[in-house]
Amino acid sequence: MSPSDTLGHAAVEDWLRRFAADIAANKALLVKLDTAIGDGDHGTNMDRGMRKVLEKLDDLDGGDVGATLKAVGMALVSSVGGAAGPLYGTLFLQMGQSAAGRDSLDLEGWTAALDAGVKGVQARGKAQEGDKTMLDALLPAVEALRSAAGEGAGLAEALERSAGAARAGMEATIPLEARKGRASYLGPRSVGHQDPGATSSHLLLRAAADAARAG
Amino acid sequence: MSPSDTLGHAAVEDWLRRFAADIAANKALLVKLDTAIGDGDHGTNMDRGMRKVLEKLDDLDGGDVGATLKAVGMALVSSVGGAAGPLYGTLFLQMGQSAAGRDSLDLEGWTAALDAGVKGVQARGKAQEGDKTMLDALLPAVEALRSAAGEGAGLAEALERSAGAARAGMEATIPLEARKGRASYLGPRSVGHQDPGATSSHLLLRAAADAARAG
Amino acid sequence: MKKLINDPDAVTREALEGMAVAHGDRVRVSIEPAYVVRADAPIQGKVAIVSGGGAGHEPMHGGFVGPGMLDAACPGAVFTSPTPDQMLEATKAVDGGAGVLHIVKNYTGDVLNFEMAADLAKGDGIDVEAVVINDDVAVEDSLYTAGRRGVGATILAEKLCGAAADQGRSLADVAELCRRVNAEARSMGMALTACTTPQSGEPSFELGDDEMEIGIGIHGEPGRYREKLAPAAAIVERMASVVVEDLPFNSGDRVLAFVNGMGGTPLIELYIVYRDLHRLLAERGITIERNLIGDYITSLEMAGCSITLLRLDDELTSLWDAPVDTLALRWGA
Amino acid sequence: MKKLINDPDAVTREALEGMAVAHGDRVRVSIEPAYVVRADAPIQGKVAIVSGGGAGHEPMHGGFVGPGMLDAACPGAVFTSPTPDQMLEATKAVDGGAGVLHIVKNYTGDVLNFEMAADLAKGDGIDVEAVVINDDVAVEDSLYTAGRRGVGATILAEKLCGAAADQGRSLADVAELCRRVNAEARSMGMALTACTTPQSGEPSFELGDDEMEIGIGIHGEPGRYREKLAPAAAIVERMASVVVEDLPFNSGDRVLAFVNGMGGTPLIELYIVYRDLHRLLAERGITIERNLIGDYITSLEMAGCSITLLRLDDELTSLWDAPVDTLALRWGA
Ligand SMILES: Nc1ncnc2c1ncn2[C@@H]1O[C@H](COP(=O)(O)OP(=O)(O)O)[C@@H](O)[C@H]1O
Ligand SMILES: Nc1ncnc2c1ncn2[C@@H]1O[C@H](COP(=O)(O)OP(=O)(O)O)[C@@H](O)[C@H]1O
Ligand SMILES: [Mg+2]
Ligand SMILES: [Mg+2]
Ligand SMILES: [Mg+2]
Ligand SMILES: [Mg+2]
Repeated sequence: MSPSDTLGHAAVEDWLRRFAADIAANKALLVKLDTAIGDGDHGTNMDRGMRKVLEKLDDLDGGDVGATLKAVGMALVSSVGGAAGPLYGTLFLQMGQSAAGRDSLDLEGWTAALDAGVKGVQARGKAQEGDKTMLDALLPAVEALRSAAGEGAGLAEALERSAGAARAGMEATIPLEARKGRASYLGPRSVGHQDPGATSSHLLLRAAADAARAG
Repeated sequence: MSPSDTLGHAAVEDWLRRFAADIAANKALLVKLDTAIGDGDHGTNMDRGMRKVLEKLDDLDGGDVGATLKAVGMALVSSVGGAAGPLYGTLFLQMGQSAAGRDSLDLEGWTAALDAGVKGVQARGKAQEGDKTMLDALLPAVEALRSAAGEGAGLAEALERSAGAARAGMEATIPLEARKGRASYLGPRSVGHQDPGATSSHLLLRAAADAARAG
Repeated sequence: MKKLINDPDAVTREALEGMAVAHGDRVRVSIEPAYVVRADAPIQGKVAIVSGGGAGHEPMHGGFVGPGMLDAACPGAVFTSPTPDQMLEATKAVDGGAGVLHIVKNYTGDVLNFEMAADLAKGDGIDVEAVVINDDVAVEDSLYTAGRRGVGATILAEKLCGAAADQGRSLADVAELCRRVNAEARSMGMALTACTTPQSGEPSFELGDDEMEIGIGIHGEPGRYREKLAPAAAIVERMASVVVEDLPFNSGDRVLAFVNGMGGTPLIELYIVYRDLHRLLAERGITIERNLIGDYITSLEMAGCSITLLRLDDELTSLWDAPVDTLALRWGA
Repeated sequence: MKKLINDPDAVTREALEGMAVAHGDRVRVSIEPAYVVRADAPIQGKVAIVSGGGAGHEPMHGGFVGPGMLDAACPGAVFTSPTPDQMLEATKAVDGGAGVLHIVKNYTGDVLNFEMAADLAKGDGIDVEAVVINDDVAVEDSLYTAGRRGVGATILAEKLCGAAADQGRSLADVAELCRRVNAEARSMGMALTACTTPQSGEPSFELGDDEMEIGIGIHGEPGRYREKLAPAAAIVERMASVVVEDLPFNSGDRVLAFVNGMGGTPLIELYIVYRDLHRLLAERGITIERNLIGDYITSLEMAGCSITLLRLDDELTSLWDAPVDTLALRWGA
């Protein structure tokens, strides 16, 4: 089956389920990363939230991608807590807003939605690129989508490049000194550790690329 | 210098100073033994008390052995605390009572004094031989003094035998199950450990034998 | 991991269940969403005060719910800020028509979740003000970072604002008082040992037998500095001098001195810390007019302590002395 | 050894110095000999109540000195019973002419030192009665051994006798009440970790990561049994069933349930223990009418807990509810 150039509602659901599975599989890793420079709960927080999301997905009817993404955002906001709850919640709420009423997303729609989501995260958390947060994975991912589109790449290819950019952004957090979130309390002692939120954000975009390839 | 057959006031003082030094040197051992089957304070308790005794000895005037022993008992009662405070305190108070007004103790006087002291410990603590307490060192020591006297031994020889009996009694506490003191709370788990009070009591009688030999 | 728990994911819920059966006469406990309100809430015409944060800091905040202090507390999972829906329900449950003050510790998670909750509550027509507490001098104060953490001053603010609300003051007044308390208070903490969250099961950091962490928060994060272990008097000097010089507290100032245990430090040690703190402040001409000594804002079983100083004036002193009737702080009631 | 102290041999003294500067309005502290009396002692015509024991169990006993509870407390070195001269001076300082009750925990050291003190006080013409508390069911009760330890019931006895003394009852009456409380109370404790005394510097026992000690006392002694770690509900079942069956507590009984932390266990865990205890007692038809949850009789920084049950009747319940105004227990005052 060759990859389609839109993400239908089923593919979006597939993406969310993959993300939930990846979070569950990487829960201990995320806890470990957060223990080093935070309070050790990022893995359990995200896992609790994504389990709630899976329950929501089971109850879904209708194929409105925007409505589904909003429901995901609400589920995260009311179950994750911590910094990640409002931030990931906002990401999905804004993506849902952008995709409202759509039954599928082409590359342009996906890029617009992710961009809106990431802007929401920035507005809420007031962090910038280089502050050693999830934005260090998310912002390059949006950028990569845009340049892939400019170079005429298809959906799957563009999402693959966006996942790669997220990975590079995630890895680039290692040498940074944190300026936002709990890790900032460590000052220089935060250097040398990979940011847990950037790591879960990479998983998010990696799962999207996988869903696009499979879809 | 050949050992004398009485303990004069100087020899009694020498005994007490030797005992204080032995307690200080064995403080950690006594703590370790008490940690295994009690609460780990016997070494510090006895050391605190014997340091108080040394202060008292420095202030002493007069050569009344009984008065000195009573002063030692009072110092121990008001500084040691725990079980050992009243028990060693009583031992010395009763020895002092028995030796009241004497400027030296011959073998008979020493035996009578120690016997009175040990009876005081029994009356206060209600323990019997075999309960895994200091009495398991003290009672055989009194017994050994008596049989040594019966066999015509001199003071130094008798005290040497009494110290040996105390050592044997101390070692014999190892296989016992404690019935008195804190170690009794362990029930069968108290078996296999040497009693800390019996250990300090052996030091007491060992110091007496050393003082007699030197005296 | 050694804990008296049944299920790492159910720690907050089961503890709330315990609280519900233990203290039903004093508080009402909601399990889902999780919050604790005073049994007689809402108090008509009184400004209500709501706080909340991750669990693992007990008795904060649930232990401070009651007359003279908090109207409601929202606990999250261990060290995880609670969610807006909890805060919203708690806010609704305690609103007596005079508005609700949210006392928020300055952590990104707490701030963002309380922000969303305040937006929702306002949407429901409830007057909400939020004050963010950030008293921890271990962290640089900067516009470009997450800023200073909220620690010991939180409890002082909760007590003092609770007393002010009891006097019938307006929401704006009580919020202003809260900001003033925050502005006049400074804290610093240290750890002798790490702590272990039920979810992670591993100590939050590794520390040598002769090391301590200086400048810790209350979430098992490593501190700002790792240093050689020192006697209590030196540790007090190390922390209190930074606290004193930050505000700064000056000769002639009257203060409330709060020596807080992190959870695993025996009370007898906190009194030694207090003794040394009293000496240090006396040398600097600072008078301790009120004090609080004990485990009030903890970090699970972590061994260590924090020192908070609050500059007092007659108003703050009399608000401190006002009756309070909660599980963890109680006098005059 | 990691402790907030300056000198292992000065722990009790320096903590008392801290207490003196912190709470001079509530208690009078004597450093040499060491004791704490309520600030307004002696109360003429009231039976006075004195307790004491080794330090390291804080807030016991100093935290219980005040109106409605103890008139004086005598702390020893850590885990070492105090000496007769301390007890004698404290007894003299609080005697208001109606006699003095010594509440003594059943440890050889405590019993012998209090015995000597009582003899001395009687010699000084003071009427003294001593009651020995021995509520710990982990230890066999026998005439031929040191018998059962005094643990959690001590605090309940101190509170209840304090209330009775406030009612103007005679020394004989208050002592009789104390014996009754002791007879109606049973306790058992467990440890997840050892503790380290300042003097020894080493943990009081070695315990595997998956092991716990059941049937411990409050001095870091190993317990009666070493068992595999278990969930809170199983631990509660393990301890509470022995406690219940020992008295025995029967269906229909009303009890005071006291869940005590050993010092290093977070309060949130004690609430989980209380939840599980409440369920177990409910299944057996036993009603918890009053409760006490927190760190009251500790063993330095040991992690673990103890459970004490006291059978209540109307008299005991109303004595429990009577005002008390101490540092660690305070209500109605
Ligand atoms: N202001 C912010 N903007 C964007 N992301 C942030 C911000 N603060 C924190 N984060 C992200 O949140 C992650 C931590 O999430 P989590 O551990 O779940 O919450 P908490 O820090 O409250 O325990 C960090 O690794 C970081 O990527
Ligand atoms: N009833 C008793 N009779 C005689 N000796 C006793 C009795 N109880 C305890 N001991 C002795 O006291 C020793 C313990 O002393 P110590 O550790 O100083 O006091 P504590 O047990 O109060 O901590 C025990 O090893 C034992 O030899
Ligand atoms: Mg975190
Ligand atoms: Mg001992
Ligand atoms: Mg968190
Ligand atoms: Mg002792």
